[in-house]
Amino acid sequence: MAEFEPKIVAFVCNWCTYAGADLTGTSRIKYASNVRIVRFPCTGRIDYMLLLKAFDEGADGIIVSGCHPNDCHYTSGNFHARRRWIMFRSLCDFTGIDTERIKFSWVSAAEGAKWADIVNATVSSIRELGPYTEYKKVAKYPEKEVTHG
Amino acid sequence: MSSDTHHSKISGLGGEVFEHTEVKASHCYQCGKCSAGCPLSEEMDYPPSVIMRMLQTGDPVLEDKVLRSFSIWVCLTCEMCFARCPMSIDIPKMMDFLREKSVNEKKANSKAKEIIAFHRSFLDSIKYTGRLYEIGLFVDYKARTLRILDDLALAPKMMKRGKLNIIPELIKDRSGVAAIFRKSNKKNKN
Amino acid sequence: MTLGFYPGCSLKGSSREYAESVLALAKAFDINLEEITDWNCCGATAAHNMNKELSLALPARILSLAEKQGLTEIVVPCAACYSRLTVTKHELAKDPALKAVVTVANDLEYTGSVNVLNIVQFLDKYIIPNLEGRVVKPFDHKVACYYGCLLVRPHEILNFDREEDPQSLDVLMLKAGATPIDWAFKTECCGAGLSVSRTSSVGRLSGRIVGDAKDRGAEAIIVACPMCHSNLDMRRDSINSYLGEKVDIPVLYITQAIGLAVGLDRKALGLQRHFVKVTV
Amino acid sequence: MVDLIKRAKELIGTSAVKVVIGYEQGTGNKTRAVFVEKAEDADKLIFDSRCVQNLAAYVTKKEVREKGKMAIAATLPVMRSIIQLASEFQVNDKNLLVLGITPDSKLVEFASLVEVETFVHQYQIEIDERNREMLGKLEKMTREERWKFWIDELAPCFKCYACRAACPMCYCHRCTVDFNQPQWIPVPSHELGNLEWHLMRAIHLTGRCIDCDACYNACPLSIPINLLTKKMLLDAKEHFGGYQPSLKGDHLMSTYKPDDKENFIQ
Amino acid sequence: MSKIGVFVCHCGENISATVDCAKVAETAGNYDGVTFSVDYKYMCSDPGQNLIKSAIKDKGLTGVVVASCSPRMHEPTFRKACAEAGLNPFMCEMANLREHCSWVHEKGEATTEKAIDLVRILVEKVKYNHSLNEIKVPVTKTALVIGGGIAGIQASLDIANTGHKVILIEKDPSIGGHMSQLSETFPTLDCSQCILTPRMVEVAQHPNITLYTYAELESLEGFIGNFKAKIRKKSKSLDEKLCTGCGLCTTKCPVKKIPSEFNEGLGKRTAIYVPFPQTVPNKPVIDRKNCTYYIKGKCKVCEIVCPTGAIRFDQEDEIVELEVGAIVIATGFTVKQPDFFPEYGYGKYADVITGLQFERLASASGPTLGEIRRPSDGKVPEKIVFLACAGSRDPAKGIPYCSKICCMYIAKHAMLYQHKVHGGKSYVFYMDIRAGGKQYEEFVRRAIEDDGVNYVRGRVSRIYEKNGKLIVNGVDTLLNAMPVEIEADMVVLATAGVANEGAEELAQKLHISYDPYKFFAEAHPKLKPVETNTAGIFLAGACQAPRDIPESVAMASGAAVKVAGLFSQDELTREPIIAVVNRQAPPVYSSCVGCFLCVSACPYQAIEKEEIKNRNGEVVKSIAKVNPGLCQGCGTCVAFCRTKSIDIQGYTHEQMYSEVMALLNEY
Repeated sequence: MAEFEPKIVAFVCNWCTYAGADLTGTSRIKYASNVRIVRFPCTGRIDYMLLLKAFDEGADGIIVSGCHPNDCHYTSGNFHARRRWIMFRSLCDFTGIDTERIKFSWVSAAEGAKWADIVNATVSSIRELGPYTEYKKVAKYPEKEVTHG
Repeated sequence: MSSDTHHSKISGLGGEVFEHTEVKASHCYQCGKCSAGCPLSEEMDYPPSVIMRMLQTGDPVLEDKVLRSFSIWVCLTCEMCFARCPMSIDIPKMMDFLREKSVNEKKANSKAKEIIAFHRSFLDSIKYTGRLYEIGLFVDYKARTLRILDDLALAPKMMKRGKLNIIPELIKDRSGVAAIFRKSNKKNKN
Repeated sequence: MTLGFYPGCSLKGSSREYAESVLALAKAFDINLEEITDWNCCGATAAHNMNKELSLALPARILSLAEKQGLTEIVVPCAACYSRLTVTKHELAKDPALKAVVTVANDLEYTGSVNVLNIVQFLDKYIIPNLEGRVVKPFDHKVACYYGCLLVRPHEILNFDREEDPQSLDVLMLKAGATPIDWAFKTECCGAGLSVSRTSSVGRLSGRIVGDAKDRGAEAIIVACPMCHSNLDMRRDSINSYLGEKVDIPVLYITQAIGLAVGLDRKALGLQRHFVKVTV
Repeated sequence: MVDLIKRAKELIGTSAVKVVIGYEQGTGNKTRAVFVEKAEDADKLIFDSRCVQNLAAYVTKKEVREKGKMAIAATLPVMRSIIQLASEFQVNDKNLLVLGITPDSKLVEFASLVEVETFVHQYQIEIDERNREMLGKLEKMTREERWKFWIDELAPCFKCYACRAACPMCYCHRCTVDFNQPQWIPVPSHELGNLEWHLMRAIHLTGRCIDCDACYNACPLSIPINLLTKKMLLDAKEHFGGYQPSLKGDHLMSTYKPDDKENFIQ
Repeated sequence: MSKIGVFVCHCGENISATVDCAKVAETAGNYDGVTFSVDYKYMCSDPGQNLIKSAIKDKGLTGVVVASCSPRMHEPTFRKACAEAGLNPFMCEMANLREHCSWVHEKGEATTEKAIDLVRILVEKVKYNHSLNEIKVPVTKTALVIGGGIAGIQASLDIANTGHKVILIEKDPSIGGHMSQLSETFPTLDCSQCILTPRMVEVAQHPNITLYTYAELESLEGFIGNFKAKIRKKSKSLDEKLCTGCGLCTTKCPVKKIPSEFNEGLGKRTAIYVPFPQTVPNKPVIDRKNCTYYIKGKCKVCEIVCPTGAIRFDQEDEIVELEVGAIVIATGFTVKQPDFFPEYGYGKYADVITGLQFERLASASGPTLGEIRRPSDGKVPEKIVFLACAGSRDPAKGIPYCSKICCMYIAKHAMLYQHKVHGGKSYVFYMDIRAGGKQYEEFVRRAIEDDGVNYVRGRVSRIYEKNGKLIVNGVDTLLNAMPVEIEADMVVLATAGVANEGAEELAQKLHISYDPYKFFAEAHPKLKPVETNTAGIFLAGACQAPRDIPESVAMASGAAVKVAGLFSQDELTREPIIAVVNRQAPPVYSSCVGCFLCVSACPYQAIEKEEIKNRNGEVVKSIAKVNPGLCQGCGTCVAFCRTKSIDIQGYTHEQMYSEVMALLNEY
């Protein structure tokens, strides 16, 4: 069996992090190919249920990223998001969901390099942690689907 | 998730000041209002705002100068600087700390001899009698400083006006008070 | 009616006339001031210079004793003591750890329940309401009310009167029939802390104060602090030599001035103890 | 509670209200909710230490509301729920009269919800020792232990939704679990479905739950799901200085402060 | 069953160099719902677009996925192409194979795998896309400008000159604002009124501008292009049509001792008055608080002397209702008032004055006709002290920010003083000299070098009066904090610029946000400096932060362009990426339970209460309703809704959910 390749889903806002990831591209900065970006208008739109869904559908790690505080295109979407993340994250931790597998970050449209770093860091730390079998078990996911690529 | 998670610790004397008094030297933007209002700044080697600046540099040499300065002893804690500081920096509280430290590290400015002697005599008087015994204080102070002649004129006049007690007032629980001194000094020396 | 009373060291020695006038005035208005038994010195003005913990432990002991004695409100005529006691209450209230340490040092129960009154607050609360009709000899003079440092600062903690150009003493003197003047040195420091150890500074600092009062035609300086008094009164020679002239404006405690207004005996008020003859 | 009965009779007699919601003797040693619509039925009303059910759950129920103006015998938690419901525009002075029962079992009638709010605000929401200990124990566990704990605790849940029915805050006509486009939460009550359902509930109650334990009391399997909401309550306190139901409606989770503090966002 | 077309772009070699585009197209072709898939060198080229168009027509595609570059780059291009081929543009999505894949990963299977995934995600999303129509909002082409200072004047003129109607309201009896009070202006020292008054007259005479002075905003409803404003015209006790502005009433009015607001209390005015000679419009108002008639019930001198009988004692406030399409707020600022500086004796000593008061002293039209004289005794001050940062940069006094304009006007004041009082000595106590601006630094240097103003770096601790002199206790921090004592004749405080009284209430009326100091908040600190976060409402001048004249004018013109741009179209078209609350058949009407948590969450006040009534007009349910004019489509409300009753077009629950599913489930 090949080296474990974690599946990573990134939930990002359109105006900062998505654009930041575009910049990573235009600057030709290379990073791990494990991540798949899902584009949202704003971090304020990101439904915590989607994070849980990502885990049940077999994600090993999740990145959630948006505009830095005060830079939100919609002025306060990210502030609302931050509040929810604070509570959601601690609820996850309290119920034993592995919060190490959810990386929250602020990546602006100018931080192409930072985006690459975030992805690489996440991929390697998830590789350390291994597949999220714990969750997959209760989600009734057969082991074989854990690796790919 | 305390608010301090983002603050890096301040090093050096400035850091110590912050730990003990919550006074942040970095808050000072050198407007000088403290020095302008300080009734004693002209007698100081470094006026308050300059002391703040020296702490900001984090330069050990300057920090040492602060502890050896005369300023910290001339300061009367009249609180004028604090009252008017646009950044609400509690300079008097900081001065208290610096004085304490300067003594503990035996760096007290030689010109401050008398002042410190006075404070010592004062405290001793309390330590042994529980209260301030003014004659005792005078005598003890003069013994410490050999400034026999100062204020010599004053004492008899005071005596005449019944402003001095020949016999010290003693409180009953003197050991209690002495204990306070012991305990607080112990902790203080380390 | 009975209140607690903390005279402090000065009022037992160099400023006993202050104590005398406070007690005389209280008596005249049938207020019984019960002295805190076996009280100790509050440590002003030395302790805080040398040792923070000590500077809190000493006042804490006093407050504990008062609590033990079942006193809920204590009168503290000395501005320095008042400042130390109030600061201590504040510091211990906001820092339980410190409180613990200090109570250990004292091994006495401390809850911080005692209400501390400075002289002005005392007069305001208990004398002034009944003053009307009692003023037999209006203190009909131009007076410079001198507040000094410790009565009004630090405002954050004491929050008494206003920091700049305070009024409380002026108001009291107005009620005693005086004409308070507007002057510039109400809250400038007199140099008390260095009274003994650095007399030169005191001459200058107190000199500027007495000088301004004189220039604006004050006939008396009214104070509420023994340190201020001893500096402005006992140190008058150094002051005069700084001013280069003989200024003989007397310095009265607020309690003495009001005492005179309500017709108390000058001796009972201890006026004879002053260095500068009280001519008013 | 004679004065409660007396007052209920007056209110219905004068038809100031159409129904009084209170407690009556149930089967066994249990008490249950009663809806008094005729003055003579008011004698059924009782109040004692057994009356812990949160009656506020009924004031949003269609069947009850349709009767007309309601009066409710409200203990402290019930009053808290009512204020929260009012801040969410579910009840108001027009359709609800509060007959408060103070912690020392005295009857106080409130002229308006504003008065109820003032009364409620005298008391902080406190989590009892037993549960604090329990929470402490859980926090001391390793993450894996906590995971196991919850999976095991939640495993028996068969989604009877008694918790939802008992909770005054679960008044939504269409709960997220009933939402099927998409099917957010798996219908079968397997481990994952249960976990997600209870996580979702906890999140929806964050900033709204007033810790009445109705959900826990209602659970036929006594699953300690109230620990989840309690945890949220404590976190809200730690991070945002806590919350209290208030008519101002500045809801914890739909507002924010620019300087909200966290230490995990990179 | 959807018929989706997938178009994989090589982008020359940009994508094909590391991604096997053919394989991507081929794999995508096998997904159910995909009826056509192809790869091509340049999808964005005309042939490329034609490929898409013809596929739409020939294959009757119901959805399109273009797998090429970032949607932020070409989404408009391809959506337009789809529209031209008769497919709703919002049925087209883009997979970002270039920026997010080919450019950031090495050539190899994993990269192609990822490309395939990215396409699949979008294919699954498109299955749930709905045809959306751009939102059209009508535009009322009249602008409301609030505040008649230089910013408001500039904005009004600029908008009016583009041919659109403007209504300018000013709370005072005259327009002109603070600028009309100034003497000379830095850095050119040209006379303020000389450059301002022509503009004021222009406003009064402009055919497109309606001017309401002595008027304030009462309330505002509606949204961009469609505001309804209520204006309160305070009674002037005067029939403006009859009044000729002859001024007889003001000369005859017996109440002459009222401190003049225009002269900052240094001059006096009458009860019926015009603030200053060049007042626009040149019509007086009666100050009812001070008018003998209103106090005692008799006098009426003005009525008697008025040659045209224009006085109307019984006149009442009038409420005017206006329909406007855009609003420019230019309400300006104010300065901290007395008792704010007890240590400086401000309010206690007559000769301690504010910068604005000094402007009046220095102004040729001022109470001293431009001579610098002390308010106390009219003596010409031989020594004058200027204090910078009097309140500014002073957190202890609640103002941490820099008021920005003071450094410059102090230099100007000191300069004017030196020009007017020969042999006079002037001192400036400052902390930093902030002279960023064209010709600004040079100006300050001139004050120091040519006019001999003494700049002392340090803050003043206190000021007290002695023998008719003001004793200033300062310090020179550049000389080891040496105490500096100056016996001055006059002291000028550069008092902090602060938000107006009532700025908060105005902001609430307008549904715009404000900062902790009550200055109005711009929509974006860098890129939207004149917009507010309420569409159609713009900011100009010092109501947003302390601003000098050039900045205020620039902002005003900026705001005017925004308004003109808005008015250049009859209808606003906006992307339909907005939130909607679901509606269902009675008796449910909607799954929304009306808890209105979304209302407090919405950054744009775009969500309102909708009351659903039955036939007999009884309210049967209140639910949330999104105002499409205001909603900007952030979706913050969506994530809040417990009943999932509110959803956002283009990023619906189904769309996002299916993306995640598609992403993780192997096919």
